[in-house]
Amino acid sequence: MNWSDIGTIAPVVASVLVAAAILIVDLALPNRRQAVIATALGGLGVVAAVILLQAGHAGSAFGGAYSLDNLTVFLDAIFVAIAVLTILFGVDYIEPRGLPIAEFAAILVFAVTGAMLIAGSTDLVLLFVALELMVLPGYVLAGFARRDPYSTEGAIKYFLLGSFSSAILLFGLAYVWGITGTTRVDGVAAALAKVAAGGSIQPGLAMGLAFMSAGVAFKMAAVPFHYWTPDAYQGSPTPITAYLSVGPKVGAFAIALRLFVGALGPLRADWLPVVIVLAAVTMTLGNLVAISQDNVKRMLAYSSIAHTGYILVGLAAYAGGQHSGLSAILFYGAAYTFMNMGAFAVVAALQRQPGVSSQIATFAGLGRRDPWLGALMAVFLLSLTGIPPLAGFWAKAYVILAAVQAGGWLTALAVLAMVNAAAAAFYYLRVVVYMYMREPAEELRPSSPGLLFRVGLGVTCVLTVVFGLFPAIATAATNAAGVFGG
Amino acid sequence: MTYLIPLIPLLPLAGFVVTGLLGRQMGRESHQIAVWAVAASWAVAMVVAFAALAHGFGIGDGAGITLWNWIPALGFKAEMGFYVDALTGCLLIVVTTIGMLVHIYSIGYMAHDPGKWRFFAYLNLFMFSMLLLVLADNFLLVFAGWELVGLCSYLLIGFWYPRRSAAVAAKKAFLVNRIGDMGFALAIMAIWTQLGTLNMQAVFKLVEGGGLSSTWIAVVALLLFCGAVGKSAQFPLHVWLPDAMEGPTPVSALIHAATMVNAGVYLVARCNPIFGAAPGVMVVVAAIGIFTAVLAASIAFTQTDIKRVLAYSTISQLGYMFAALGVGAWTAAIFHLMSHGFFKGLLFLGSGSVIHAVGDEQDMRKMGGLARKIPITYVTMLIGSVAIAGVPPLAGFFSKDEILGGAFKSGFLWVWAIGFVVAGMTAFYMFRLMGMTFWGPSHVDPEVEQHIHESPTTMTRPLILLAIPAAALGLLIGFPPESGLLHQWLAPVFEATIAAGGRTEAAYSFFGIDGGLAIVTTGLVAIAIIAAWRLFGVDMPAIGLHAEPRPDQVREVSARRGLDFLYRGSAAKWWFDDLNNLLFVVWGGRLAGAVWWFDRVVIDGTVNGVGTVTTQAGLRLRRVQTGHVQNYALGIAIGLIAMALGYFLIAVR
Amino acid sequence: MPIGDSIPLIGIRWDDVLFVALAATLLVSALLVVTLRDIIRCGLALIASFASLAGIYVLLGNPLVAATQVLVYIGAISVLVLFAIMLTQTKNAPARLVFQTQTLAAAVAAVVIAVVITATVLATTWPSAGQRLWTSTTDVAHLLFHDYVLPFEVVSVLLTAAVIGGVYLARREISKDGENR
Amino acid sequence: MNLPILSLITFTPLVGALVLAALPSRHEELIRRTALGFALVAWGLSLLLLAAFALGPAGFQFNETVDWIPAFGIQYKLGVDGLSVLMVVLTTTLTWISILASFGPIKDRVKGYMISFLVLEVGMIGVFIALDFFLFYIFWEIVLVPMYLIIGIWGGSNRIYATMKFVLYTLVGSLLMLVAILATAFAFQAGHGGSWTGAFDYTQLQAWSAGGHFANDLQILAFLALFLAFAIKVPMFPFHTWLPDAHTEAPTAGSVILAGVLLKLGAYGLIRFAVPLYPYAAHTFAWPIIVLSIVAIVYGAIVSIVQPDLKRLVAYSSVSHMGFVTLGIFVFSATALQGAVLQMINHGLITGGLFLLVGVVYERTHDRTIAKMGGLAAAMPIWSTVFGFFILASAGLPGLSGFVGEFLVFVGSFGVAPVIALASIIVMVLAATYLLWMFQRVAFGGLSDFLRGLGGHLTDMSGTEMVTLAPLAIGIVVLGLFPSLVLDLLRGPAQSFLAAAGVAVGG
Amino acid sequence: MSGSLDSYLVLSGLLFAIGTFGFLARRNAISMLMSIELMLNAVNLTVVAFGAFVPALKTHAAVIALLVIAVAAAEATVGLALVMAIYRNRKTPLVDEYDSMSE
Repeated sequence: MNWSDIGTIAPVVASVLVAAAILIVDLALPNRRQAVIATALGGLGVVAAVILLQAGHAGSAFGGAYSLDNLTVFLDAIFVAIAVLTILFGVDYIEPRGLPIAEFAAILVFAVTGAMLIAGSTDLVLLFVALELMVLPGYVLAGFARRDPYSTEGAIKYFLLGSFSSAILLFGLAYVWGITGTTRVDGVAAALAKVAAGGSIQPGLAMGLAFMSAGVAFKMAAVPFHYWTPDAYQGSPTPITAYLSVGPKVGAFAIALRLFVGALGPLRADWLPVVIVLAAVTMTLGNLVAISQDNVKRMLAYSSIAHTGYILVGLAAYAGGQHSGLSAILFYGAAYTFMNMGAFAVVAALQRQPGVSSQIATFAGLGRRDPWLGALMAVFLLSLTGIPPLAGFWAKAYVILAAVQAGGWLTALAVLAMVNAAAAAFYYLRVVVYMYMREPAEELRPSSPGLLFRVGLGVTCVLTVVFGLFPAIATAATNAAGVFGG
Repeated sequence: MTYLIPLIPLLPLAGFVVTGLLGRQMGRESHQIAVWAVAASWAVAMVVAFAALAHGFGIGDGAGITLWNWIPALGFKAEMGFYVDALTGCLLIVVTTIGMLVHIYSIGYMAHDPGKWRFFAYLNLFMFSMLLLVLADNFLLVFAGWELVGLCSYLLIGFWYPRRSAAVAAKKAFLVNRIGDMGFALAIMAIWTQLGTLNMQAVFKLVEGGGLSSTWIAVVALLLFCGAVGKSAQFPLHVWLPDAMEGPTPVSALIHAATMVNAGVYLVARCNPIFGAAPGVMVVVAAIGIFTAVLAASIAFTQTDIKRVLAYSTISQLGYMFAALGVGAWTAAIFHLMSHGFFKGLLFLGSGSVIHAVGDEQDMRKMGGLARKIPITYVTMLIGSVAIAGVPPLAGFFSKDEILGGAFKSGFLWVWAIGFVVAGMTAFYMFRLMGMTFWGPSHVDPEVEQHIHESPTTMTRPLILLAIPAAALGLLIGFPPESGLLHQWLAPVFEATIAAGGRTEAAYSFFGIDGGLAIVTTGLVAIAIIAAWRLFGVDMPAIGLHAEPRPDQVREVSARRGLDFLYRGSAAKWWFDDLNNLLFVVWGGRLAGAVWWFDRVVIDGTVNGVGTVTTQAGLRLRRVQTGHVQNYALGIAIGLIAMALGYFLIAVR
Repeated sequence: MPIGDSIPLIGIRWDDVLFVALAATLLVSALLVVTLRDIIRCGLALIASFASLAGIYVLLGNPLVAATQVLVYIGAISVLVLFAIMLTQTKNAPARLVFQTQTLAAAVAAVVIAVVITATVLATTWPSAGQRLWTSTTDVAHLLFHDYVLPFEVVSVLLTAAVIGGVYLARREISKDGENR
Repeated sequence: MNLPILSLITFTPLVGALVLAALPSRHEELIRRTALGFALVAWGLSLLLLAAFALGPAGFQFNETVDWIPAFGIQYKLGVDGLSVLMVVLTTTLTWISILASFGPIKDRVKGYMISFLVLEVGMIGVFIALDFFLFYIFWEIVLVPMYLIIGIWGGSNRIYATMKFVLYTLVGSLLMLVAILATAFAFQAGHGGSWTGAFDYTQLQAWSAGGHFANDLQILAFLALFLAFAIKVPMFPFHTWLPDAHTEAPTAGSVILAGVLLKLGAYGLIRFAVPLYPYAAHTFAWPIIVLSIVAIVYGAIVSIVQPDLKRLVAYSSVSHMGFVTLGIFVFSATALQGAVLQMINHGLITGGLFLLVGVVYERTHDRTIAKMGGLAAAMPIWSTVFGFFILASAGLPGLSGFVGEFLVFVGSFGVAPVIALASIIVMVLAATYLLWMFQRVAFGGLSDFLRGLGGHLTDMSGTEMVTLAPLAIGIVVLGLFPSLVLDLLRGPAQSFLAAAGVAVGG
Repeated sequence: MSGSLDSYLVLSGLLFAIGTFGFLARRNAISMLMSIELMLNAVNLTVVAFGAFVPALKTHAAVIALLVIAVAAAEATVGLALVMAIYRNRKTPLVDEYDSMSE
């Protein structure tokens, strides 16, 4: 360890320091929420600046356990954005419910620190530990409304199943480690390249892959490892749901990139069929069940499962030999982050006053009652549907392009994805129907979210549109994916 | 002269536009522009027509003018152009003359109708359309006129639209016409694809030059004939014409007797080079024509509506014309077309005058004894009846005689035989009509009886004017037989076809076969007239004829064994309307209903079914989410095992 | 007097005896953990299984891990678990409260997993040295603070975060966050 | 002229939408007039385009090209040929007419309505002028949203079902089309050594296709996907059932645009993309499509006969009429293709007019049930006359534009195989049947009890309503007498279409 | 027997399976937590066993095992805190009664 190592992991360090600073400020200035918020946002700003300073640089630290490259920067930027947005959306929601801002912010920043570490991890052990750092605070956040039975129930389910899957993942890691003899990603890849050249893989390695795949699939919320998602999403305080729907998901895909692409890339022909099946089942089931939901949060939870399926198409395309699948994953992750957080944020805005449910009936007449909120929600939902020229459209387009390029079964998968997207339009547009084409059952007051909240909504909306009109972010995604050669 | 041609149709068109746009504002004077437009058109038409006849314009050497390239598509061309030859000239005379007279007649007839402006606008539009049809130099333009006259017919039959029967009849007329038009349209397509031009003269040249295989000639001829059958109300598309009598009577006279219904005859005559080259089709034309003639005449026997009798008579006479065309007696067909146009126009206008007089009553059973009360009408109608019956020396005699003679001499003995019978039938039912209407005791409603009066002069003058050609046309242009003026006029149009047919007819011999036939026919006509007198009465003190009608005898004859079936069939119009109703309205409606059911239940049901299946699948699948964390865990464990097995499968691959 | 490698007369190696004994204890106590009705006894059985596992670590020549096992698992985690049991006042409960309705399915799944793992292990050729290697503590320390310094630091952050979160969740507090979702 | 006139036309309505968004929603009259103003400006610009369009040269004019996403060679590329120009003018014309026709009927949420309409116009124009496959797709999808809102918010009682059906149905097709577009671009890229340059560029794709470089199975699959998308939009039998629902529930102006322009998008897509890019597949599937077209022509007409609702009847008649368009495209004859395009325009004018007229009655009666009508000829003479005119135009009366289009399709297909014309010409009778029967029931006879009950509300057409119909009627007459106005513009597109489809051009 | 990697791996596999069974079968949240600890111990046993028999992994195994133990401790902390929190709301540690969000 030396200073250059610290410099390489500077964003992570900065992030940890931000979490500490939040707690210290809270201790020093109790009941001064503005100070806490300022610290959190300011700190995250610094983290963002650090990340941007790192852009274009490359290097590795700690003997190759952590590597700074375009992928790291790209993902770090997304994670910081997620953190900032969650805080922007969270304050307005957490406050009226008498929950502490400082703990919320600090735990969130810890979780994001974990996610950022995943982004740069090139070591299996670090990857696992970073994963735990990401998900453990996540359990706490899910149960953050600790007096609320729904919140704690969702949290304990999330926790139990999450720990279970962590054990499974770890078991798989142990086997892969035992067979390849190293924890370094490049070492694993080199060892597996020999195995792959040998033609057949050992049963032990196969089992390790299976357990690992199951563990990662759980974190992504891929079917049939998705069960925690609806309950945890529905139970959590809505801004935290927004975080949970993107943070751990993008994190899980970061693992997939570092682990399955970086370490297990040589065996990709072997895990291709698994990913294809996972993708197909995931998007289909997610969409089918989402159609029958009457609770918007739960509907969005299932929709997030479906989106996992779409992203997996990108992974499958990579496994099928198309490198562009990776940039598609990254673009999808970024686009999905903003549109999905935006959608949840609108739900959160409606639920600003405690006691408002997230049932779809709440949205009836929103377009008239609260035109701006309605319009924003419509934009997010249309983007999630994949209507151009919004971000979600390009996300799908890139994934599909990659799949089509890979050809064969992947083309069929692409077609299935599109059929699914059409079916998904039903439930997304159903919300629009409620907002614009139905009259409210009972008159609700327009919720006037605070400035921070509005800034957050504005940012997500602008990004959703800008990604759509000028999908230049695709270049960044391509650069980031360039880490894996090609 | 050529620059005058476009004026002929354009004047009525202008009249239509002006009357259509401003007629409502013109109030009582709304007929002025329309009538003057037609009068002007008539004047121009006369100049053009007689010029054409005088020059003897025939195939390919007529006067033509092209206005603009109407449809200049890739691989298709149709021009907006007119062409005048002798045949056109004959038609122009009939159309514009009768048209003008009907316009004048309508001034009085429609004087009190609030929709008078509309009526005159429609009439003008009809004149335009009919003239377009006659003058067009290419098939597509003929078709345009063809459809437009159908439209005008529709508009005018349905003129009194609040009356449901009028609306239904109008629609029926249009639809039945359209069935024939399909054939016409297909013929045009066939001509274009085979010959690459639609210009009629060019087509005829090509056909004569052997540019079309005999199969295609037959197909084209048959398809064209389909169109003619529809427009000229030939079997089996004759059903619309009787219903068309729902329109105002001037319309019946103009459109449904004198002009539009002749369009089919005109078309076949115009296309004589094509038909002449398709002898098989000619037989079909003759057969359909003569069958229609006897069929319609048989129905006319028993109808009680004065206009319907005339309508069936029209159908029957048109059948004659087709029979003439079919046997190759082209000129005779046109001759009959012209004479029939005048006398049938006269008869219709006369019947309109009668109807006018008896308070819009059309049922002949509620008339009778009108001869003295409306003398001008009576006399002119009597002239018309005598003419149509074929009594020499009136117009009908000459034209009919030529047809029958032509059939006989060209070997179509069966056509002649049936035509001969029909001649008798015609005389019978016409005098039945005269008897029931004008002679015998009055059956008019006493209320109405007091108000019976002769029509105004605007109505009677046209009657008189029409009676003149009805009486004299035969002598004027048809004498001497088979070499009269008309024959000279039309020779350039038909001579090539006749020559190509290889039949050189023997010269007309009055003291030979021709005279014999004429005498036989005249004899039969006389017998028929006398029979009608016996049954339905006559009252002509001027020539000392008087007989009381004998309704008992009518009943007795019609109830006689063997005849009762014929009587019932005739009265029921041989059940054609019922058959059509069953086929098209009942079964067709059911078919459409069934198709709609298919659309809603099967096609849309499938669409909605996909949605339902999706939703139901979602509802089933969501039950997996039990809320019990161990269930979830078990699901994960099963997933794990499945995944492990999957990897093993891949590993051992 | 040094003890021989194997039991006199029978010739079974002491190691094997120890292994079998420890493995048996481990499995039995683990089974007890998942099957006993009284959850306090489960906790105690858990301690037993941790202890026997520590023994196996020693047998595997890794006393450092064994020591940590004892300190962390027995000393900390088990105590935490027992505390939690006390705090949630779980008493000896009837069987239906102990086991899920899906116990049978769970057992089948567990057996399948066991079979899969066992079969896999036996079917795989491991890059094994064929003999146990002894791990030196200094090497471990060296490695930990060189190659694994980052994970080590991350674990410390993780523990911090876990403690903060744990304290927040477990802290007693009156608040009004009734939710309606 | 270096003016980017195509972009100007396309984005004038967008500017209008933004201006409207900035206006306070209570100034409804101002909003209406502003919307109309922008639509008229777009219309004027499109007429300018029509005037400036050079008849002679083949290929595209007024091209604008800007790199958009260079990584994939996606461009903002616009250009027009005769076909596009016609469609653009049709779109701009119908849009302002629709907006004007909405002045009275739309009283609720006027601002949102007008914004939707202007955005819709952007999408529609964009589809017709995009020369980048991807850009085309984007405009294609943009059209969807405002129409969804227009039907869903301002529609009738069953509007939600109708609008969801419309959107989902369309999306299924269009999303599969996206796959096909990407596959095509990829095939192009793979054939160019991995360079994405021009992979979405229409002219380059077309040239590549003309070289026979697209593999047959790619063609088959891509064509099927595109065909599905376009067939749903047209809509072709058996993908048509969304149309009656959408038409019935949409507000009048929505129906006008739906029939007038949206259905043309599908036909345009077939002509512009599906056939020229995948000629092998187009030929492979030509006969099945021809059969489907004939079925649509006859079937739509038969079903129209028994429709109880005026709008539904006109909707089904659209299925029949659009059958001519697809028929004209897939017989691969210059005559038929020109007829098909003419038919597209005619259908826009005629059916648009019919929907406006039905809307006029609906405004007064709030009902569209044919059985409840009767005797309107006496009560609303002007309306009845105009209605009759449009009905006759719809029935294909010569002298009016409907005739020329249908006839050219007939002639063209007769030249290919007489049996096609034979099978489809029966519609001459069927169309007359359903139209005249409908007209008879609505306009003729005595005034029905239902209408009598309305009393003084049953006024004849207003001046505004006549203004909306006048351009359509004039267009119908002018195109009926001088179809050369359109046909000359189509000479080039028809020739290049057939060249691309691999058929020798005659005449 | 004790000198073979296989026996340790099989042992750890059995332990893992027992843990899985406990996790799937028990109703009490704390029992489930204990089952997870068993599973994590199984992983550790695997790791240490590899370390003891594969020369290249010798020292690494101990480090990994130590880190896993620490992670397990962190998990236990959060888990037990969550159990406390939900117990306060629901007054029961039986997780299958936490089903207010079933479909």
